[in-house]
Amino acid sequence: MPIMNIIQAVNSALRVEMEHDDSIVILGEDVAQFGGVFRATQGLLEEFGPSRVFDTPLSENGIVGSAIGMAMYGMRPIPEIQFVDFIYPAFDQIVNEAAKMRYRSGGQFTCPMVIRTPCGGGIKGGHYHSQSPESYFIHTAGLKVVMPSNPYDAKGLLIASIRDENPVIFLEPKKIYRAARGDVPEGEYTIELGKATKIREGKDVTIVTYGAAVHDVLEAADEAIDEDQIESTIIDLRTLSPYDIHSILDSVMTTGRVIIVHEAPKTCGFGAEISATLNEKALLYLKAPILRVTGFDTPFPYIFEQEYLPNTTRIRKALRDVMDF
Amino acid sequence: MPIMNIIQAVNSALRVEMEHDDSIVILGEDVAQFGGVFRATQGLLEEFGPSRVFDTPLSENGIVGSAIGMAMYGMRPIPEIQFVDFIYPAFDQIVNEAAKMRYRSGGQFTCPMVIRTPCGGGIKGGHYHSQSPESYFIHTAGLKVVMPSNPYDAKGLLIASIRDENPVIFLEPKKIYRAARGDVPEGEYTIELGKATKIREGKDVTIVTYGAAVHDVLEAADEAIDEDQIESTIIDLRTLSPYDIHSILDSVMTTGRVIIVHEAPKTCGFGAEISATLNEKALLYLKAPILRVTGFDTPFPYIFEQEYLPNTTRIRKALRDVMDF
Amino acid sequence: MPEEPVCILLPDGKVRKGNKVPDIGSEDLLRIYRVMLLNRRLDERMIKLQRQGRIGFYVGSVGEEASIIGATFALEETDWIFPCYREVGSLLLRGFPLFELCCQLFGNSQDSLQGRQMPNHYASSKLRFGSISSTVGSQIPHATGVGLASKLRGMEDVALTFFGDGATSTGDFHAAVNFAGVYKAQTIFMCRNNQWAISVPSKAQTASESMAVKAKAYGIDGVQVDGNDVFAVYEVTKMAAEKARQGNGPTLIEAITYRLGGHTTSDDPRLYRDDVEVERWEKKDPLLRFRSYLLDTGHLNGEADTTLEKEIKEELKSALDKAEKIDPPTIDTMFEDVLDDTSWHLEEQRKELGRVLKAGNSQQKT
Amino acid sequence: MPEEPVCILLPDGKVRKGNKVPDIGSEDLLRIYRVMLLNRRLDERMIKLQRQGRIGFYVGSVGEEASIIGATFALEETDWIFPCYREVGSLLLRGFPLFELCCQLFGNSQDSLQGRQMPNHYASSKLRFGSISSTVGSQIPHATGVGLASKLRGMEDVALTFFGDGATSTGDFHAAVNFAGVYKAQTIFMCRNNQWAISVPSKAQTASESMAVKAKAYGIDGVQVDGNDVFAVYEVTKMAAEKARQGNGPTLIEAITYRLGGHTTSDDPRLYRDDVEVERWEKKDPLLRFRSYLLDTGHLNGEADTTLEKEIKEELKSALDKAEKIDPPTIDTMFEDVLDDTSWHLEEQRKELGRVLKAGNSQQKT
Ligand SMILES: Cc1ncc(C[n+]2csc(CCOP(=O)(O)OP(=O)(O)O)c2C)c(N)n1
Ligand SMILES: Cc1ncc(C[n+]2csc(CCOP(=O)(O)OP(=O)(O)O)c2C)c(N)n1
Ligand SMILES: [Mg+2]
Ligand SMILES: [Mg+2]
Repeated sequence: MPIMNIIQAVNSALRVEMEHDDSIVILGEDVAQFGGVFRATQGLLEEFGPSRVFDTPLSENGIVGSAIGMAMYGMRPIPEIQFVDFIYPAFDQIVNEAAKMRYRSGGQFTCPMVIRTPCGGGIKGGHYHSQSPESYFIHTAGLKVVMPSNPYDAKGLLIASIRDENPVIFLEPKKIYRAARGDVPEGEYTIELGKATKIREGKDVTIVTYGAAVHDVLEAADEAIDEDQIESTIIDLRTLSPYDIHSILDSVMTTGRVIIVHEAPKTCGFGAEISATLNEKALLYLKAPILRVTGFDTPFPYIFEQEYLPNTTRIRKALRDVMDF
Repeated sequence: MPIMNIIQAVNSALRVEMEHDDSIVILGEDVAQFGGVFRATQGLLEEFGPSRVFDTPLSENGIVGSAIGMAMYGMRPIPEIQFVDFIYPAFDQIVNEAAKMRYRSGGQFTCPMVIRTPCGGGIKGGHYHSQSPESYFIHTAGLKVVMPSNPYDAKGLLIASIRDENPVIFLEPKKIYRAARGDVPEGEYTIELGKATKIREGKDVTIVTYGAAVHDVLEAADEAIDEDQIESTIIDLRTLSPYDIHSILDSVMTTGRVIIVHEAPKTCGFGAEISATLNEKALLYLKAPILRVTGFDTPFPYIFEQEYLPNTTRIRKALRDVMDF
Repeated sequence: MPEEPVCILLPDGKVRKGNKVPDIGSEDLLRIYRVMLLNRRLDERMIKLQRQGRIGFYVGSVGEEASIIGATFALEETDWIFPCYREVGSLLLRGFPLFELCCQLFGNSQDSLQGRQMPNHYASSKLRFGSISSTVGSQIPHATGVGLASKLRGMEDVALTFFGDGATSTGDFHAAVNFAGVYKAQTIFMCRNNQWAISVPSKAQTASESMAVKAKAYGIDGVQVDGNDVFAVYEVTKMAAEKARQGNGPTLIEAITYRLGGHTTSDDPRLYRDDVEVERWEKKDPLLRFRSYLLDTGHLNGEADTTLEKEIKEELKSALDKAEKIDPPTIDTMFEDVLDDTSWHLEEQRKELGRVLKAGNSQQKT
Repeated sequence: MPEEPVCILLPDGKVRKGNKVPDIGSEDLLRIYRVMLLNRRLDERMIKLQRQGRIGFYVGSVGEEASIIGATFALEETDWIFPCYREVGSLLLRGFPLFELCCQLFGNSQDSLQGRQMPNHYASSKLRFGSISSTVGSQIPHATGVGLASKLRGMEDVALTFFGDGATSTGDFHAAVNFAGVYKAQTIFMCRNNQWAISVPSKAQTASESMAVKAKAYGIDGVQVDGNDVFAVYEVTKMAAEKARQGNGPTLIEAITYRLGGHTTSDDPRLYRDDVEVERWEKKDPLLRFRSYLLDTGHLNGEADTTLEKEIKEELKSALDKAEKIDPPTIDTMFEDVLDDTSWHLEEQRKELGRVLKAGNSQQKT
């Protein structure tokens, strides 16, 4: 099995799906000739031609809005938003149009499409090349929201998203675009949306996380075993909406201790929802407060990126805090 | 003291501030000649003239974007978004520009302005005249978010918002625009942003709420006293960001039982943040799970508006559930 | 772009010198007239109904029927329409049953939208009539998408989108027309310039000479047409449709018309506009204009017209009476169609509400 | 709109037949030249620095100096500038200290932005130079707002905004120019059409004949100018500024120029464009063009030019060396300026991070 990074896995997913489904088109800024500023669509123009892969004018509402029309017509558009930080001009088309199309038309019209977009910090991108706005989309009924943490999941989740009948916001953690590498099958396979994966089993604490933070969590959890004698269960959610509450609950009922780790700002971030839901469903199992290790409630800073992100030091401190409580 | 409804209180706040601060301008769709589709700016054109009160083309990003420029120039624009459901075309200008202007310029540029906009259900407005998107803005660092529940607060909070140095999203619950009436002083007064108000004192449950829901909470709480022998403390947050955690904590530490009531959808709604924060800060005081009585995770429906909204029946059930736990 | 807006029928129903009427058979002429009349009577009736509180809200199109129905008639039935909220005439011309229409207005269990949307927010995939959103301009890029998809797939389908003068100020208009210009999408942009965006006159909407001239910003053709002349609207739209079908690119049409009624039933136009202006436009009424033409040319006579009025009255009454009796949808429908499959949290919320409703009535006093 | 773009200096630095150069004194001519040269050398130096990993990122303006500096010179120092991310030349002309500029690139404690933003995202309220956002087009409505506010307050201030050809496709461009047209805002819209939006050529950005013609959609004046001719840019901008100041409305200027370098240091233009095209434009280099003119006309001689180069080299070196030694901001600055006052949650977060940092180093390996 070839080793791929996330960029290559995304590219491979797009290629295998486009081969057997000619209703798929890729559109966005710099996706064709240039192959995307992160090269995720590299080679697709050459392979599938300009009627399947094309550049757009610089307008996110135009990209998503026309993709909605194409989807209504029966195609499967895969618009790319160059950085999720620039998705807001399309916010109305996403939350008021794509997300509500099926509901408001009584199921007569749907818009199956996958909005692919790089997210998160780690590349010294400052305010506008680092954001993690998943919470806006999780709060919006009618969307699915996905964020992989490794190449294998990236390909399987992207194929599943393309085949899904709903609009999917597919967030690609750019920090690990190339850093995360692993075996990825050449051919097609899917990872069911809505299912988390348990990537470590440990008796003391349940760590709920997703995206690039998974790698920091793994590192922190490993250090915590030796240095703090804390054994963690790590749950990589993979799909953020609708998310896999059952996997979380099963683990929390055994550990009774939870920390939630994400890059997005704390206040009204996704961690708040998970914590509130666990409070509703598992209060009596909790041996300590549920702690959130997240980005801070500031714009994403340039120089202090490492301090801003939920790094291993902060994760380990949270692990100690829930244990010592 | 005259009796006013919320529309009149808003109008009065705008008038008294415009009288002593000539840097204030009001702009938006139908705000001038027409006085706003809810009549909130009625008479202001006549009183202050077309250079202080003017209609705009139909473009929310134009309204907010040009207001940002005016604010940078030293004016105090008060843009109106006709319904908050239509604020998304301005989402980028709000979250990427207004909210980050002070931070990204090291405090060299600021944009003090108040974006006034009607929100919430109750007028049979369906998907696009009923939304409660406060959570999007609470999750965005650099904004203040305010929602009054009565005419007195509406005027005092609006004047405080106008005098505030930060961009403020001022959400006006249209359902009670006219239904909520009360004594309102003619002249100027402010209600400090960030301070909640306790509108009922009761030993059993703490109810945290804001906006139009306050009235349903009051009604439900009154019924609960007689019919279920449940006594509630009711906290009307008034400012949603930054919110008054201390008032909530003080009460929760005595009651140990909490329900949070808002119209916005449940998942990643503001209730989640409050619940998660209480979990962090007051877990050992909790005698029952924190329950959220909120809108459902669907687009806002037309026919089932009453069932969708957090109505008295649902609130009373939640009260019984936290007591019976 | 011609200096003068294209016009064939003068306000008095006479054919303008040097122009000939499009060759449309008598049957079709009467069909168009019937739908225009039905549209008018439907609006009048529903505005009454709203006043009586029997429906919650209504958007009329009085005075704009020619621009809506003329443009729709110029399309193939298989072409797509992306409406604003004022184009019920398109639905009627395409044969949307009055009964279903009334069910939407009441939001009952026979409404294909399950009562989820406000009155007038129709949708019909069968008739290729898009799902109406209240958000001004938001449908315009969808028409670009369909016009582009059709082209990419080598199809002949054309997409026409209706929008108002106010909508030309939106970012969605700008993006949609620009994309269509770049890709030569099979799309027609039909701007109903009815002179007002609620209380904002079109002169205050933009400083451009016209709405049609905005086409230059996108390198496409722009044309002005008398929007109260059903023949002129038909001709101009027909040409645009053929051009698009042949892959020769999109057209921006500005139909100059007037909103004779209020913006919606929530509006009171006397607060911002002058009756004199309204009276001036009433003289250009597209329905009367077309009727005079039909009477002059013998396609219609007074008697046939009276029968038609009677028929329409009865159709309306029976559709209304039937629709008004129908039960609301079941509460569970509120939780359906959010996604294609329901997920655990919606299932929980559905059950929670079910329990509450069993426990007692959920009516909330305000 | 003239058929031909306005041009005064030909590529070889000779004055175009029938044109006269604007009357700008020798001192000012040399000041303009000095800043153009500084801009060029700064870019070259910083791109090297980025390759060495000493700064994280850099955006150059090689080839576009005339459009940026010529336009800025045509304004009053009190006029406002709303830049895209390529207009460091405006800052330099207005006297922004090189040292401060380098501090921004390093994001150190002497950076007035406290290292919060990426390199090149300058801001200077003192110089009325707006705060740079990466979001394309987002600054354009701010210029409309200032141009409108200035007018409403009876002031003479003009706002000029720079943006690229790609930005004309944004909803913010559409709204900003439309509003400015409606209100006759004291605003100048300066489109640097450098032919590329990263890899997308301007021909694929829009089907319109030009960017200048888009002015028609807003009822304002549009003009094309040779963006590599500092005199032509100056003249056209000067006229637009006077017109705006007198309350005669906004102007859309399309400066036809070319991005000779990569989009940013993250870009590799050879992946999408042809060296031949680049070479063609190198022959029109605005800096060489202006230098030839100055040499021909005796405002400059070879010797003086060499000294100037030496000076600039040293200025750059000393500014860089000094800035590079300066410490980063204190971590607490990360939590400041979110709002004017800090609230409890930010205070908690600041303390939490403080404890963690005390506990150990927070460097995170990836
Ligand atoms: C984005 C957006 N902003 C504001 C509104 C409120 N609104 C509803 S209709 C309307 C005026 C629309 O005017 P126009 O586009 O000319 O269409 P018309 O109603 O005249 O047919 C406004 C401002 C809205 N629905 N959507
Ligand atoms: C709204 C938005 N979308 C996408 C991007 C990514 N991006 C950065 S620069 C750029 C091209 C801009 O081209 P142009 O406007 O011509 O300016 P130039 O760089 O050529 O000066 C793009 C697509 C962005 N910064 N903002
Ligand atoms: Mg109109
Ligand atoms: Mg460019």
